[in-house]
Amino acid sequence: MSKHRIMGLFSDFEQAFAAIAEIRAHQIPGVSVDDVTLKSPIEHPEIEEVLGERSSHVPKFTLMGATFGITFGFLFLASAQATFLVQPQGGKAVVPFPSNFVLTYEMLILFGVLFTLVSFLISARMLRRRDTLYSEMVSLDQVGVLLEVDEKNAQALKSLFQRHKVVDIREEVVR
Amino acid sequence: MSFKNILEDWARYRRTREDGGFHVYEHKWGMAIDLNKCIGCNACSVACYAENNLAVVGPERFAKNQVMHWMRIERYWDEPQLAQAVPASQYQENGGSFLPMLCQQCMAATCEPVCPVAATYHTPDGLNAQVYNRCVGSRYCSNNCPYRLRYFNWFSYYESSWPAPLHMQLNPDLTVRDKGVMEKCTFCVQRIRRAKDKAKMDNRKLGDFEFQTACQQTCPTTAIVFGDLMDPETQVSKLWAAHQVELGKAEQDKENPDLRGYRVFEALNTDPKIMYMERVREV
Amino acid sequence: MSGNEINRRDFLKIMGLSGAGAALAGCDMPSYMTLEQGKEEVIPYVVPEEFNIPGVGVWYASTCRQCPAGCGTHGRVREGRVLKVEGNPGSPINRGKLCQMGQSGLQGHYNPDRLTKPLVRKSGSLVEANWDEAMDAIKQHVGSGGAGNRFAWFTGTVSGHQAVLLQAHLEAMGSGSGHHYVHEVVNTAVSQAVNREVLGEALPRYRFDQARMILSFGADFLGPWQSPVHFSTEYAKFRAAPRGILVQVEPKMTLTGANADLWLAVRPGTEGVLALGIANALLTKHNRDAGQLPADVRNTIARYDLDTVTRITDVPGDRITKVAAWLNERGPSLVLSGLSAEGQEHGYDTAAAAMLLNIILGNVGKTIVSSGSFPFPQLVAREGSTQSLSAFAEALDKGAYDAVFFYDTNPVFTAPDYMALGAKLDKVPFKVVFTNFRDETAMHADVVLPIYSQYEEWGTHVPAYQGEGSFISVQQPVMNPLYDTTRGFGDVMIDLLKMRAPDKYASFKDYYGYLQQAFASFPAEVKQGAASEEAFWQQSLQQGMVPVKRKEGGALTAKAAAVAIPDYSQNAQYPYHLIPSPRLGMWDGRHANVPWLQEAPDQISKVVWDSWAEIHPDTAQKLGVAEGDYLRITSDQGTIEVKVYIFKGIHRDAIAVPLGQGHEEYGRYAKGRGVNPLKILSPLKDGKTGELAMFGTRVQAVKAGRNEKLVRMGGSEIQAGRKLVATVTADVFRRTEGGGKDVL
Amino acid sequence: MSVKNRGSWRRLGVSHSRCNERCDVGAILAALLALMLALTMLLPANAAYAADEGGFSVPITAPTPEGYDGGYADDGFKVPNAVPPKGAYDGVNVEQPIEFPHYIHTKVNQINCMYCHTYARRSKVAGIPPLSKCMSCHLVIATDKPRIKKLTEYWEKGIAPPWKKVHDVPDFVHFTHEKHLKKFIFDNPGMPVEKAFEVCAFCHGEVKNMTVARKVKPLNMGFCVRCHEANNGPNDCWKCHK
Amino acid sequence: MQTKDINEQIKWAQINNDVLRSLENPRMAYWVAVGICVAMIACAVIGVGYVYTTGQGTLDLYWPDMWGTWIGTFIFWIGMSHSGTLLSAILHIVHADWRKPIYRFAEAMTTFSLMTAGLFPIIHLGRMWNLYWVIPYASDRGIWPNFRSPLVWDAFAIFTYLTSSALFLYIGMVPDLAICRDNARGWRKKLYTVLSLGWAGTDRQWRNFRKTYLLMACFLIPLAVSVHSIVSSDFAMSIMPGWHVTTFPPYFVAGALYSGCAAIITLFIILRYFFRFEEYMTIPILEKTCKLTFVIAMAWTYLNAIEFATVWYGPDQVDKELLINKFTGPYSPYFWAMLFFGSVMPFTLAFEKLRRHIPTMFVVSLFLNVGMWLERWMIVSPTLSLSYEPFAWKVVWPSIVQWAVVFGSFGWFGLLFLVFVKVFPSVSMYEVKEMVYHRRRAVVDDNAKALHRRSSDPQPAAEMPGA
Repeated sequence: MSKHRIMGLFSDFEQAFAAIAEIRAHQIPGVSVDDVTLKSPIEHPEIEEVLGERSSHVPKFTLMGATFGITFGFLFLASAQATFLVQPQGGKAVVPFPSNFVLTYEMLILFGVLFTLVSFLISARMLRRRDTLYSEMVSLDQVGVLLEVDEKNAQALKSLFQRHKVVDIREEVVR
Repeated sequence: MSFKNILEDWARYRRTREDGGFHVYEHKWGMAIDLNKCIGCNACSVACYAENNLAVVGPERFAKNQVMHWMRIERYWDEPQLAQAVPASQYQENGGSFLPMLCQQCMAATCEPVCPVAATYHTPDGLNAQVYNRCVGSRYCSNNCPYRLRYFNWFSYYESSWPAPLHMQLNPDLTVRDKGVMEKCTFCVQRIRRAKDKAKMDNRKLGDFEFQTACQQTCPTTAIVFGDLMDPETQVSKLWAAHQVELGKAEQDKENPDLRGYRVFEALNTDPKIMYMERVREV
Repeated sequence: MSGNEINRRDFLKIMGLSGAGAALAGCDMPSYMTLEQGKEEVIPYVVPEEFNIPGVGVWYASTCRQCPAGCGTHGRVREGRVLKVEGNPGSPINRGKLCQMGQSGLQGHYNPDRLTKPLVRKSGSLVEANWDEAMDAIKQHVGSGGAGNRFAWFTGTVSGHQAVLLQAHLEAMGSGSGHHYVHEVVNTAVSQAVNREVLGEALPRYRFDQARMILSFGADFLGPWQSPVHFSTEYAKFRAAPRGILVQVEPKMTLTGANADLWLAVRPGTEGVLALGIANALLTKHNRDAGQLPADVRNTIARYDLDTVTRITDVPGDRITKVAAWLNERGPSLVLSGLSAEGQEHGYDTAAAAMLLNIILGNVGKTIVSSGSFPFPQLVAREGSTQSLSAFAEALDKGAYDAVFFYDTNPVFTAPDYMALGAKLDKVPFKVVFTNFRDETAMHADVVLPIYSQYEEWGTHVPAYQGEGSFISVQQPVMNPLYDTTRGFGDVMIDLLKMRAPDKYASFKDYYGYLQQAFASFPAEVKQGAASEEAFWQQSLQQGMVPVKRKEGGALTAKAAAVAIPDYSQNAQYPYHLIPSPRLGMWDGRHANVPWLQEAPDQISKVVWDSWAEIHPDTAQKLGVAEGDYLRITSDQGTIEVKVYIFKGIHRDAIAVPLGQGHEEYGRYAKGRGVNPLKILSPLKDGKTGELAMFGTRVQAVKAGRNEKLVRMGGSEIQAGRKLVATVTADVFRRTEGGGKDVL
Repeated sequence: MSVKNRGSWRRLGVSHSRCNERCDVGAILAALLALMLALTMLLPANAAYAADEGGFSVPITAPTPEGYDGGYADDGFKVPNAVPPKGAYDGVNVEQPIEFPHYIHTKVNQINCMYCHTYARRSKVAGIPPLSKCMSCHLVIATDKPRIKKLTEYWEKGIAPPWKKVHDVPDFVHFTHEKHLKKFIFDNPGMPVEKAFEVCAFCHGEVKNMTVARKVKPLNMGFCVRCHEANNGPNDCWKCHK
Repeated sequence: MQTKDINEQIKWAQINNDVLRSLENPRMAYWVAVGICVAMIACAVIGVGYVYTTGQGTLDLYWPDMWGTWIGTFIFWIGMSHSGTLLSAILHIVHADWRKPIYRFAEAMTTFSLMTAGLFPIIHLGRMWNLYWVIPYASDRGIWPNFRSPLVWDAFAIFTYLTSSALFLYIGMVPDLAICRDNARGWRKKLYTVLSLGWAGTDRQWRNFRKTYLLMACFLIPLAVSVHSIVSSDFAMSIMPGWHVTTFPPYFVAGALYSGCAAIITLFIILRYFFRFEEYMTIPILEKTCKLTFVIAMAWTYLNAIEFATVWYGPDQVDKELLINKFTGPYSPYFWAMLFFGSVMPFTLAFEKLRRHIPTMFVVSLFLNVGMWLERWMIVSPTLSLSYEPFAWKVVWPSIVQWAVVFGSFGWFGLLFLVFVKVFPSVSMYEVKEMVYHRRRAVVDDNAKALHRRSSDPQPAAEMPGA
């Protein structure tokens, strides 16, 4: 049997959240709140309340990047100085810590930033085409609640949306 | 090869306070200039032009101080040390004070650490080298030289300064600098190297006065003495010792404070390798 | 080196070997991208000299011709080009040292404005010609017939075999040595005249090393005086511990003045009075015995008591007494007089007054000793004077000459306007100029002969002042002539002589051959037991000189000369004195075409590439001018406008304008730069010697209104409290380093 | 991650989101290591110095020159106490006034390089032999050959043939022959002087196999520097740049 | 009198419309501005070309002052670049809501002024074609840049800062680009589709977006500080009098923030006027910015005073001389001007009436930046031309070429900015929406409390968003 992907567009955020709250309460069989995808024009701290904790891994990458920046930065610079054909010291150490500290620090930040960016692209699932149910209203002022349910549950879900003054319901059948 | 470098060089840390890098020095070329003998006649300056292919910039550029004299004779009218001794007169009765200024070849040269491309560095014979073909012309070194002894090629002087056949006089032992390159006194490195090579070719030690810098050679009053400060037998080291001036000191502690030896801006801790001997005047 | 000249020329050939070209840092790209193979050429020798290795410099001894002092030089030659000139350590004159002029002879030699082809005047204008035309022109004028005593040579200081040839030529022309005018602006003619009268010797030897005090009346012996480098080296000895005192008396601070312990600004022309004043102080205060002085001299001295002298000379009394005291205790001393003191109408008396001090202080015999006499009188230097210039001008007025030859001199530039020398020369039917450049005199000539530069030329020189020992300085070519269209002065002289006296000179191929014979004919004691003539020749060339024994002159005896100095008179219309001061770099202006010397700052004012007028701050205030303002200086003979430099090293009544600039010809570096103060000199002469009173001209000065930046080197003129040039008193110096405790 | 296989992830009993990140993490870690490696490869340690055939210098593109047999001396002689510099260069064939056959002189007649280039051991420049030197032999030897005829013309005219420069370094490089010959030949125990050409070959290639000399070594700074490092030559800039 | 930072009644649709409108059909004034900028750039390009062919001497740089105004301008632009960081990063972290409407163009300024600044060290090189020697790349010559040189630090720092700030700007823009994408047509559609990286506004994206943005902000703040400290070390690391000063890093940072804020005020007013952003760039926000600027100005003044004091009471005679020289010597007019513009001018910001008077603020902000430019010049030139060696003392007026390039750099910055405001939304739509949303929530909650109702109860239709 086929699966339906259903997105309800709400213009009132409170209503949308209420709907999600109901889903969380397992009003529809076989639908978990984990499956809910909320689309909104702005970033909601409230989302946590209704969707529950969902973790982000960006910080780990950042940490990784910073560490890489430090190690690579220092190693690279120091080996460069040490392999200098003629050692143009003029009274300073071969591997001078003040200057290497400064440069390593810059490397730390550079790689930190780059890694953060990359991790954002990956863990936010960027760079892939939007699914067919994307509504431009979302980028304006409406909230979308997207779910994938079995055929038998589709009706129940729609009615749930209706109860919460859904503005528009979009649906597609996958396979 | 280079990993060897890495390991070796990492093992080295700065030895003492600035001792010109970790080089194991072969020489430390230095000078002693006696201001009691210097008459400020400019012979050294012109000799330097002749020996080192210095460009003549012409009056217009000279007016803008875009000058090229590695060796300059500074002339001052006052005598700070004798200010009391000289009665203020409306005539310049105490004469002038002349100061031949050439690169001090500092052991802790302030110009060296700031060059972005390491075009200026310290050589194993204690010279403060300027590698023309490496220089990118950021001019940081000159800006960081308290003695203002580095000169920049503001233009390409080859055509303007040596119209044929004047260019035939150019000394082939050293490079003619093109525009955008910093330059400065080298202690006539081409002469140093020629003498060293000669000594090496017949396997002997390089003797004192085996060669002279152009300025020293021409100085009519022999006010300039040049030599190796590492060899205690050279006349220059004897002079330094006699005047109780030592390298690596920001302030000389002399048993006899009347001895005339001193180094310009010593307190800046640049550790210059040129010792001046105070001018003398009967009052 | 073989005697065969062809060979010699061959190995001096400029060869294109690596590094022979100027090494230019065109280092924009990695080397393997800029370098092209097979573009540059490498020309090997045809026949090499075994000691001449490409890439390795060879040194040749020669003689410096930049000024009459005649220092010995070594020229460094590589790939056939002379690259650098150094002093010849063997030469007793300069002991291996050189001045800035000596260093920059190279740029005269390689000068882009050098005259490369003979010029012949055709239909009024000078046109390039070849040597045959030039020599033909000469032949038809002075070749065989004519001239006689209507022929004259006008030269700078000449000596050695050139002088011999000149003499010979004059005789061959039927003219006499009386018609040989020798001209130098910077000379010591007056003091030499005084010496001749007082000591019986024109140029005694000054023992700076013996003197413990030097009192110099405007003798700029560190600058352009008798022999700059020599006296600089002597000065170093004089200053070594125990250190002698130097007192300089002059209206404008010269290089020597700048190095003096006490510099006294004296009212121009009153140096003699000051000398007499000091003599007076010595006799009265320090009761030196005046026994050896004739009565009239003593009376003269007595007239000049302290107040009178102070009033006349404008030198404070305490300074005079101080100097007298110093002279009294710091014997033996030495009193000199120089241009600025002698260039007056009573210059002779001033010099005599200075010499008087030497007599009173008993310096004669101690610091002034006989220099003996040179064994070969025909080689002795014919020293230049300015008297000869005016004499020549007068002769031209009388139309005394049909033909005049010029060598190593530029009278049209150095002669004051009132002589109108140029115009007078144009009246002379035939003028030949031997020169390296298109100078002012050459422009008035009928034939201009481009001669070898000093580094291409053969010759011998006998410097007038030789210090200890004595010798003939040898000048040999250090490189092949740059232009094969130039010829040696000596060679041309031989040809000229062949025209007049073929029988005597036909045997000589050229000057080189002549010199070799001359050397061969030296007496045995000169040859120092050299194995052969060839060996002697070789050794002379290698040493760059031939030492000869002087005839000892014995002890000098002085008989004081009468001194009569007119009272100083103010001049209401022309209140200021013009000081045309010679500079070490420019000398009398002969080096104005050398870029190095133009760019080398004047030692005192640090001005480059220009003329300037030095005035005292008070004077500047009076005239309302600041540095860089143009000053219009007017004498009874003309006007010059020149920028002002203000400093305290000049007397209030004096305006000093340095010599050297103001050329109308003479190449790109000299032409139209600055002014020539000699032009506005008044027609004054020294009463006794007939020398021009160069420093006697009175001028008036007004602000011209124009203003232009005075191009000077350096910013602040004071040390702003930093320890740049530290100074200690001589007492301290003597205590630490004097009296045997000499630290090297 | 498309929507479809979410279920499959669920079957593994892990929430899809976290799992996805984990495999992302793996990818990143791998990439990171790769990057680190790549960058350390950039260090001269591995790249420039240990570079065989001259690392970054110009590679040989054209065929080897005429008469150039590539390898070192025929008898396999190796210069003792010396590491020959690496690197090759493909120079142009220079048109000389006389096509001088080096191989006849060095290879066939076994004449030492320094017999003609006699200044090499006394000066910074090796020098082109003076015409007189050529004539000292060729007044009698092989006078009928066309090249020698040409040479003799020059000699009779008393002018030297205008040879073209083949090996050149930039003007700001001051190379001295004498020092190098001293190190590799005269002060080199076990180095027979008659094998001098092996040392010359370090920088000039197998001239003994060439007619007209031809530039076959890069003679750029990398070339010099690597040799200096290998043979403990001076590493002071001012030794060569003044 | 307007007191609220923003009117919470404003419709979201209107926000979109207002901002998107600013991207559309440029008016005459815009093209004129572009033309002027291009002309200015032309001046600079000609100048640099001339210098490149003849040599640095044509700048009338001289021994001993070998840097002149170019390096001064370099520091000036670097300083300018600190504005964006300040507004977006720092204020973001401290949750200062009022930044939201104005941080976007501030960040753009950051990026563009950096792009301008970066040019000066390059063109001032005597042999700029060898610039790449400053980059640490492995060459077979075994030669590296001298890592001790502050100039190399500059290269690193500026590169890092440029990269990071550009990315920061871009990431912060992604949701807005999505909005543009949804409303654009033609080439813009394509462009925004690519740039918005497939942003769909899902909770996952928002979640990671928040984290990323926060982390970047955290990186950017210390980076900004380090960058200008490093620039200051170009001078502080030397031994020249007037440069060898320990307070330089904070002094430079303060100066940087100062000029940055001043520039923000200028552009704030320009944008507000030309794009009719009165609704978003409101007077209260301007006021807040002005207050901030005032505070920083005072900090800068204080640091100035500190520097003078340390020099005055310090042991270094030469340093003291130089200070006196600055006050009385050849540079004194400019020095006094700097003090006036930098320390006296800002007091106008202390008065509410003036703060709210836009023309005044415009003029003042311009003068503040003039002052800041003078400050940089007064750091570079006096030290160089009047330092230890009295014999070298010399002052030569910069040549027309020097001025042309300095002048042209403003054109370059202007052009970049003009392009930006027509291609990218210069006001952050989604953040303004958030701002509005939160305020509205606040208001609703207040009403709810007042009426004893749950805030989640349906609101009056009038308050419905987008209704």
